[in-house]
Amino acid sequence: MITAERKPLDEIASCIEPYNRILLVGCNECVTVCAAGGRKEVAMLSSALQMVSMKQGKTLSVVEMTLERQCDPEYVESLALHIDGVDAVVSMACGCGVQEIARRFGQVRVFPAVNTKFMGASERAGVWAERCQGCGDCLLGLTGGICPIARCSKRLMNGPCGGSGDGKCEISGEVDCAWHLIWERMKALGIEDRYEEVISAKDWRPARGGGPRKIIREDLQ
Amino acid sequence: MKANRPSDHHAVLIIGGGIGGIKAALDLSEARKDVILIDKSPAIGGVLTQLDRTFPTNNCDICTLSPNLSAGARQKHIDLMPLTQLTGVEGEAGNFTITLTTAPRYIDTEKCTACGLCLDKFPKYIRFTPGLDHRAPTCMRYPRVTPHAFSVKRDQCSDFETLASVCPAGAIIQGDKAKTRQLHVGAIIVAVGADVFSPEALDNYGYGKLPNVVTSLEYERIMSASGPTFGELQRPSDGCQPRRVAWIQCAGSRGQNKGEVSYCSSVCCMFALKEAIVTKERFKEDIETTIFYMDMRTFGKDYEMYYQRAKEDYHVRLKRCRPHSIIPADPDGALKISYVEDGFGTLEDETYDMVVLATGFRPSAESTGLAKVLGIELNDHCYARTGSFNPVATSRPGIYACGVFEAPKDIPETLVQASASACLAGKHLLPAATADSTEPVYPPEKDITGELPRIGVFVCDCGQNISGTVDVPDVVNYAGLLPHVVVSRSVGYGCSRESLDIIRKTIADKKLNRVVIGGCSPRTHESLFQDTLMQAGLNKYMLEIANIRDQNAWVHADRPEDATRKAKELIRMASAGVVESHPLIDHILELNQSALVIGGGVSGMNAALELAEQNYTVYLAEQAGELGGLARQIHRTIDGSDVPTYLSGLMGEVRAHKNIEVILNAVLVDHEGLPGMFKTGFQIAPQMYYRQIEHGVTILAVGAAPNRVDDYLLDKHEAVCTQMELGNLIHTAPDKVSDWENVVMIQCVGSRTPDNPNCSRICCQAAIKNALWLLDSNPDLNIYILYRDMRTYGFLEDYYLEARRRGVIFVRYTPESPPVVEAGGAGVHVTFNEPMLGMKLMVVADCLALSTGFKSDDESTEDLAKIFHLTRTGDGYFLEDHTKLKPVDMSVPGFFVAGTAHSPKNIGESITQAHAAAGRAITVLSRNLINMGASVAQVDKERCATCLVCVRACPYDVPFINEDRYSEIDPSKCHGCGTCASECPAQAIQLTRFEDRPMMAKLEGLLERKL
Amino acid sequence: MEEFDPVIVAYCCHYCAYTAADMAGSMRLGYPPGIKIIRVPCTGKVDPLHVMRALMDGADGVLIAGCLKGDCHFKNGNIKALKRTAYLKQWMDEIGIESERVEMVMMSAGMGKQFVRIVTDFLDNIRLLGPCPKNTNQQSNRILSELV
Amino acid sequence: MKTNSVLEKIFASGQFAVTSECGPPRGAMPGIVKEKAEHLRGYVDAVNVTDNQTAMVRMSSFAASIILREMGLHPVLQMVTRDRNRIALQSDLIGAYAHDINTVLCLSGDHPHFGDHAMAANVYDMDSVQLVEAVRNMREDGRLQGGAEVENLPRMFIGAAANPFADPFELRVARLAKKIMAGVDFIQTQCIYNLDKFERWMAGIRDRGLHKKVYIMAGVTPMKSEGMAKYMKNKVPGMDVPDEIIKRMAGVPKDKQAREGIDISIESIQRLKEIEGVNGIHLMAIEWEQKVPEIIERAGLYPRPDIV
Amino acid sequence: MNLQHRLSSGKFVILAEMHTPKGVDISDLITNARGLKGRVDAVIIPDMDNGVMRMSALAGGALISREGIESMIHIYARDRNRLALQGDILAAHVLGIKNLLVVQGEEMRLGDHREANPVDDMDELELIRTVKTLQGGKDSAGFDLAGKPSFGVGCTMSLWTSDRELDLELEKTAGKIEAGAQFIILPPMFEAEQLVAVIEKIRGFRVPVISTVFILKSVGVARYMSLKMDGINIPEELIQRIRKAGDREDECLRIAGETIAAFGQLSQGVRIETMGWEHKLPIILDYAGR
Repeated sequence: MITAERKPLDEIASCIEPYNRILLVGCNECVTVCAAGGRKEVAMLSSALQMVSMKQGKTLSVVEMTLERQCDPEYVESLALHIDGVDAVVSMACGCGVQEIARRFGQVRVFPAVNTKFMGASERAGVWAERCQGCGDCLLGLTGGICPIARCSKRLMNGPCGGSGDGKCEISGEVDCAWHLIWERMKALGIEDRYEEVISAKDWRPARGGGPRKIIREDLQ
Repeated sequence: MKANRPSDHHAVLIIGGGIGGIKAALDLSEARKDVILIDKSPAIGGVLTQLDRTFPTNNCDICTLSPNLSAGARQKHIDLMPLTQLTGVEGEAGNFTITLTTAPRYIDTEKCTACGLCLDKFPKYIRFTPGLDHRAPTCMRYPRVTPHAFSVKRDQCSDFETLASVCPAGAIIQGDKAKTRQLHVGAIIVAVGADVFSPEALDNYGYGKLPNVVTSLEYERIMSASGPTFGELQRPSDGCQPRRVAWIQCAGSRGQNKGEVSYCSSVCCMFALKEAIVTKERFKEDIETTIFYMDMRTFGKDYEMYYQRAKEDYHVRLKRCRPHSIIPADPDGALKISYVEDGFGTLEDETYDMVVLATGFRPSAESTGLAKVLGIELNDHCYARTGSFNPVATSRPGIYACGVFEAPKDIPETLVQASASACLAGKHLLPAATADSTEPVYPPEKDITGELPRIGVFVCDCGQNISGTVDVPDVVNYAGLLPHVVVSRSVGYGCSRESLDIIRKTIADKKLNRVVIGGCSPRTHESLFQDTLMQAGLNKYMLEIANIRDQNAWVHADRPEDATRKAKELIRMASAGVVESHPLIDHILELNQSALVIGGGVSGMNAALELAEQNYTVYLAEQAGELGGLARQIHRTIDGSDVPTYLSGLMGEVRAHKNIEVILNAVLVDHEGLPGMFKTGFQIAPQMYYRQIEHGVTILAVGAAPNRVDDYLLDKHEAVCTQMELGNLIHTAPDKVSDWENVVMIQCVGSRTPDNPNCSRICCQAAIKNALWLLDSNPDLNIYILYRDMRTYGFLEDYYLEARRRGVIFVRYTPESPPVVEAGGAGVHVTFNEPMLGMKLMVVADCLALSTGFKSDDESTEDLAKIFHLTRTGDGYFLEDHTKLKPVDMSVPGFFVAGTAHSPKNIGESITQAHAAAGRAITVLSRNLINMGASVAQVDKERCATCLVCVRACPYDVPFINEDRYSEIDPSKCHGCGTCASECPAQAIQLTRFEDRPMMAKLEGLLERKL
Repeated sequence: MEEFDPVIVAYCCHYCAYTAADMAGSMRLGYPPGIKIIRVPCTGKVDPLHVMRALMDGADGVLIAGCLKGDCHFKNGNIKALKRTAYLKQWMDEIGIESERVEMVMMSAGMGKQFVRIVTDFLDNIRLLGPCPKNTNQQSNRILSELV
Repeated sequence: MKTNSVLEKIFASGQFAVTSECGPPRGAMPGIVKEKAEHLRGYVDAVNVTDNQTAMVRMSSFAASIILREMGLHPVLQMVTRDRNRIALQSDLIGAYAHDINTVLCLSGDHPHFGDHAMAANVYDMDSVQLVEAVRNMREDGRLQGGAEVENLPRMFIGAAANPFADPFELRVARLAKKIMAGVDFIQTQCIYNLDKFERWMAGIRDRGLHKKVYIMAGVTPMKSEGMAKYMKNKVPGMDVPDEIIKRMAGVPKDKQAREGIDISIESIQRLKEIEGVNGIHLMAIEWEQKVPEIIERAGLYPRPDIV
Repeated sequence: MNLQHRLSSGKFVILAEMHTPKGVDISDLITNARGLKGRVDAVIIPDMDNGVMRMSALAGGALISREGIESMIHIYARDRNRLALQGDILAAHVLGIKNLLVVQGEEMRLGDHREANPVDDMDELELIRTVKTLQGGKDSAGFDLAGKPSFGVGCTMSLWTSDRELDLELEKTAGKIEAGAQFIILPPMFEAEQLVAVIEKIRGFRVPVISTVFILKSVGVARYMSLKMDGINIPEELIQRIRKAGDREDECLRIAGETIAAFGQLSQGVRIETMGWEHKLPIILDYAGR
């Protein structure tokens, strides 16, 4: 899932400062699940922005909507009915959603209300952690199912650096050493010997070599 | 009223429609047993209907009683027969044949609408006179009467035709005749109460001659909003507000003179304190209140604290003496009281504007006759004779007595006895009789789909309770202007039957689909109004109650304008909220029909046995290794009954009963679940294995601990012991006792102290019991009882008198100068003030017995309270749900308290409460289903993002992601806390009754955003 | 100038604070009329949004009153509410509204006196803070559409 | 001989090698480089030049190495993969070799988190093992990492670091084996204070015969004070300072602590010399270059062999 | 690494006790056990502990083993004669149960089948010897077995209330070690000092000593045990600590966790007796820092 985090309120507020009527759009997919841009957060942000304007003696009208997905044009299309009456759009979806709205409605300013963070999993209620960097060439099969690219602070592919201690990364005691986890997993799987195989320098082209990536399925077009 | 009863065979007859009879009837009907409730009067309600406010919360009783009456009259299982008397009983327990005679009413209660036309035209002919002559309180009936109909005074009526023609409903029946019926019942409960003593017989107080001498009940009426002066305090002679009021206690009780009775009426001390406090509350410094008393008998739960509040917070003056006489002080009506204050010896005079005589109870004139008809014995005071170990059982099996008919007592004790007698009476009914019972039937619910909201607003004035502060007409007018409000009106006491009828009719007439009540707390009255909605064919959740009494009028009494404005806001909020209501269905679950009784003492065993007898499975958990509890250390009661024999019989019955499982050495560790489906975990010693018990209800009978003090050389000198230890000694070492010359007893040791502020209730009787017992074996013994107030309430006063007669010396001491005890060889030297002689005395005592009473075991009750989420009083006893009206129910539904876990009690009282707890438990257990209410979380599958927040947030692990890939919440498992709803990031979950829309609408209504 | 009379919305748990409020009534203990009580089944039900909307719609302070720790009728709803209150205070800080305008308090059903003291203190504190910025636009500009 | 590296020659001759370190300054001050290096002349066989150590910007390792080479000293060029992608790394290597720099130490580098440019992107196009492999491939196959054949590619003597103390300990030998597999010639270890644990590591290495496949230089850093000892123990990731060392440092007065630190390092060196498979020491006298001669002398490692 | 191996190589072990159901619903047992996978070294299954009839430990142990968790079952001779015992022991081996804990059966009168007839065909010592004999390939009558079972065999020590009783208990334990018990499990204790003192006394036995942490679940239980149970020492501060806690249940779990951590420093292993709160074991282990 893509995770995101709400931007500081004053950043959002200053974006929309010149406007009196905004369309605030949430997304019912990833950002709902990570509690950053679902219906509840839309309503919270809407209230907060209105209160900020009240403080400034202004009146801000907010049209709240939450789309099933902001990254699909068909869903975004449903905003067409409302776009004319508003001065600006604030999207609480990930960067994809913001861009999709901007693409469709070129005539109005679109602002992001969240910072899109990473592809992650929820560790437990209220905690999400990065798990994948979308490198385009998955090597999890070599590392016991734990990704060193996403989870090692140095993206080391051949084992831990010398700085880890007690299974934690040198960066912070809150961060697990990915290679420690990989090693433990390898032991559990009885494939310790595979560790000593050198993973050669990675071909990063699938990640960012060819500009924005695309997946095309001819059969579905 | 119940019509077409298929069979009366297995009903219980209840005689007397006072609070005791009503409570017994309600309990039995809740337990789905049939009841015939008769009262000789045209209406039920008894003495309570005349009280203004009751202690210790100073609530108005009308408010608390009305729901019971309204519900009582409507219960399917209750056949209410006013103007009816019992004229014959034959047969035996389980199969009595009774003869009932109903006097003619001359008015058809089914037709009469109480429009009042007949009363207007012929006030003399008609009973039900809300005009209320305050001098004749016993013939008054409060205005919201059940049954809601007039009756004709035939002997006064000379022109029946004309009278009958007045009635538009044709309800007046000239030829009405007395009817006699024979019916079959399984058991009989007598709850006829007693009369209130009329002090005309006392010539020294001038009652009946001096207009400003009134009885406490009359004073109550004067203060009552529904009374003759509409709540204005006016003295009868000239209608002026008095500045000095005196109460004289024990008027007609505890006396030997003409017209007096020797026993104590038990309730008068609290009655006087309450009246003095209420008076001070209303008039503060404008009035002075003085109570003349002999002993202040505040022995009930937390009553001592109430007494202290009267003294300290309200500055009620207290004079310990029995005034000699009342004579007129001036022609305007002032009164002079002459008295000799205890300990001073000089005659004093004081002048008052008004004097209130605290008159007690007298056995009613009908008692003797009734007892004859019933074939039951009365005691020397003409009250019902009952057993020491079963204070509600009369001498004839199957016939029970409760309330003041058994002995003078207050409301909570009456209710405890009522529940107890209901429990015991229920035993005589065949189980078959309850099996086919039906629940109340309501008309089919109207489909309101697609209708626009049509709201009816009904505002209670609650006597003066609301209207005294809030401008009700203003609020009503305002509410009428709110959106969607079709009708807005005031309804007096909204919870009275009359008002409920109005509400029901209005719903029909105005085609309302939503109702707002402005009244008291929904906590207490919601179900009543919901019932009314259902009767009107509306879903019960189309209701909002604005709490304009408890949370407005009562707390803003000093700011009427603000209170009126707030009442408008609260009603606006409720009406905005109710617009968003929609019909809901309650969720019903199966109930576990077994009980857990915690505590294997006398209370616990009695509760267990009663439940087992009525075929419920009982788990009796006791922490000790044996049953019996504190009673193992008691050998006899004050009336000489043999405790060990009783106890061993009881233990044998409990152990042998097939429906009881006794679990000894059981230590409570955890608890979960809902009423009807609890799970409680114990660790069982000595191996400490864990056992979880599933049960439907819980009765807490953990008792209290005998108090022990570090004072008066207790545990330091062998001559010093507690009363309980003295009892043991008399029993086990009679030789030793017979050698003694002097015994001293000190009362209130470790009770009524800052540390343990309440009265331990049982110590005065225990001291007298031991004193009499000592004198039996050693008649020459000198016994000194050093006391603060002798609290031998009710008939215990007989033993107090006997002790005095047999030479026990009673000497009063004050906490400021307590007795001094020093070691002196084999005995102790006790030095104390003798107030009559005004000098110090020293007694060389062979034995010093300390009345140490009870103290709750703070640590263990706290532990239980934590585990069960129950509330305790400041001194560590369990707090009942309502001190007056629900004395054995606890604040958590499904929990009941019995015995000394509730407050100090003697064995008989503990047993009664145990029976009451069992009876209350049966009201739950007899149902086989539990209503979980309609508050459940519901998922909008279109919105659900399957984020698992609800799955993780639910404290009961109810939500799950189903095969259709959205979160599903099983309504039968949902506890309705709403945590998932407030955490759902997709706003896909709504807690019914508390959805976003009504919650937001309420906010908007309250804060006037849309108006 | 007219003295400022704060309006407080108090979300009270049915099992404790609401009962305590009733008890304050039966004990006739007065408190400022600005306290407006809304009953909830558990403070765990108090939605952060409802608190925000209360402030937005004109309340000067919001009190969330739940059971004592360990006493929650639903295990831990009160603890959740406590965390949520901290979260709301962060919002308040960001909006630029005094975070003291939202507080969570805990009490048992028997604490009528404490209820009065707590709400009175809270209201006094809000009085010192002055009015919460109110929406001057009487036309509702709330959710205008929620179509999808 | 694979290379012209002086280190390789010393190892090959079976002699005990000694290297030390020179951290380039934070400023374009060649004089400081020279001054620091001058302390070391004659006492060490080669000088490591650190690459933006602790992720702080300094004069480039490449440039400082040239200065040293011009002084007639033998620099070991440290290269971290943190700041440059594989294109820059290879180009710098070629450049260095053009300046007669023939020894390289391949490192991943401290995380920017610890430095003065925490906001910098950490490149990590390759990790240290992959860099070792790339340098080896240049030397052995004459190919750049992308596969292109290029003439006269650098013939570098390839070093890498090893930390015998980092967790998980059981992985430490395997980690070395992996670096050997990738093509490393020599290893410099993390500073050693816990000699027992180091010996256990060495035993593991010998068990697998790895000491025959790579030269191992044991890292030694003299402590200046008790405070430094504590700091190293608690704050420096991957460092193992036993309590006895701290106690020993604390056991002497403040003004004698520097001396005690030097004594400890000399005792360590003497013990390290005796361990089978240890081929030299790498003395990291951080900002304390002037003490190097004394330590080398007292440890009996002076004079240095004369190898050209 | 299996339990025997860990014990013999001096590694710390954690054992959790789990009761079989009184009935056939094994869902709680399985769910609770799964929650412990990888967190404890073995699960101990008592056999009709306290004379309360339950599903047999043999079946319980087999279920636990099937979940991939090492199990240890109680054996004693109150309910079975030597034939049944030996048969069950052989079965245990076949069903994958790796450890036996030889205990003394509780008296029948304390349980829920007071009328049952106690068998008591052997005492603890004889039972340990019999296990030994079986492991050697013969039954107690001396007949050959087809295949030899193997087990880790432990014994327990009972509570003592005086130094004299302790000495007797030590003497008995010494006999059990001599008979072949490979480790000792101590009765529950609540104070480190007490544990230290006992461990000092049994150091000479040269077998691993496992202490027991008993979960106090409420103030009531703590008070009851401290007042009424001889030999149990619960410090007053501990009781007060629970009393003062806002969430008493959580505090009890926290105390258990802390005790496990503390006892872990003093003994080679800890047995956790949760007595019905098995579902709370993960939390307890969290608090123990395991």
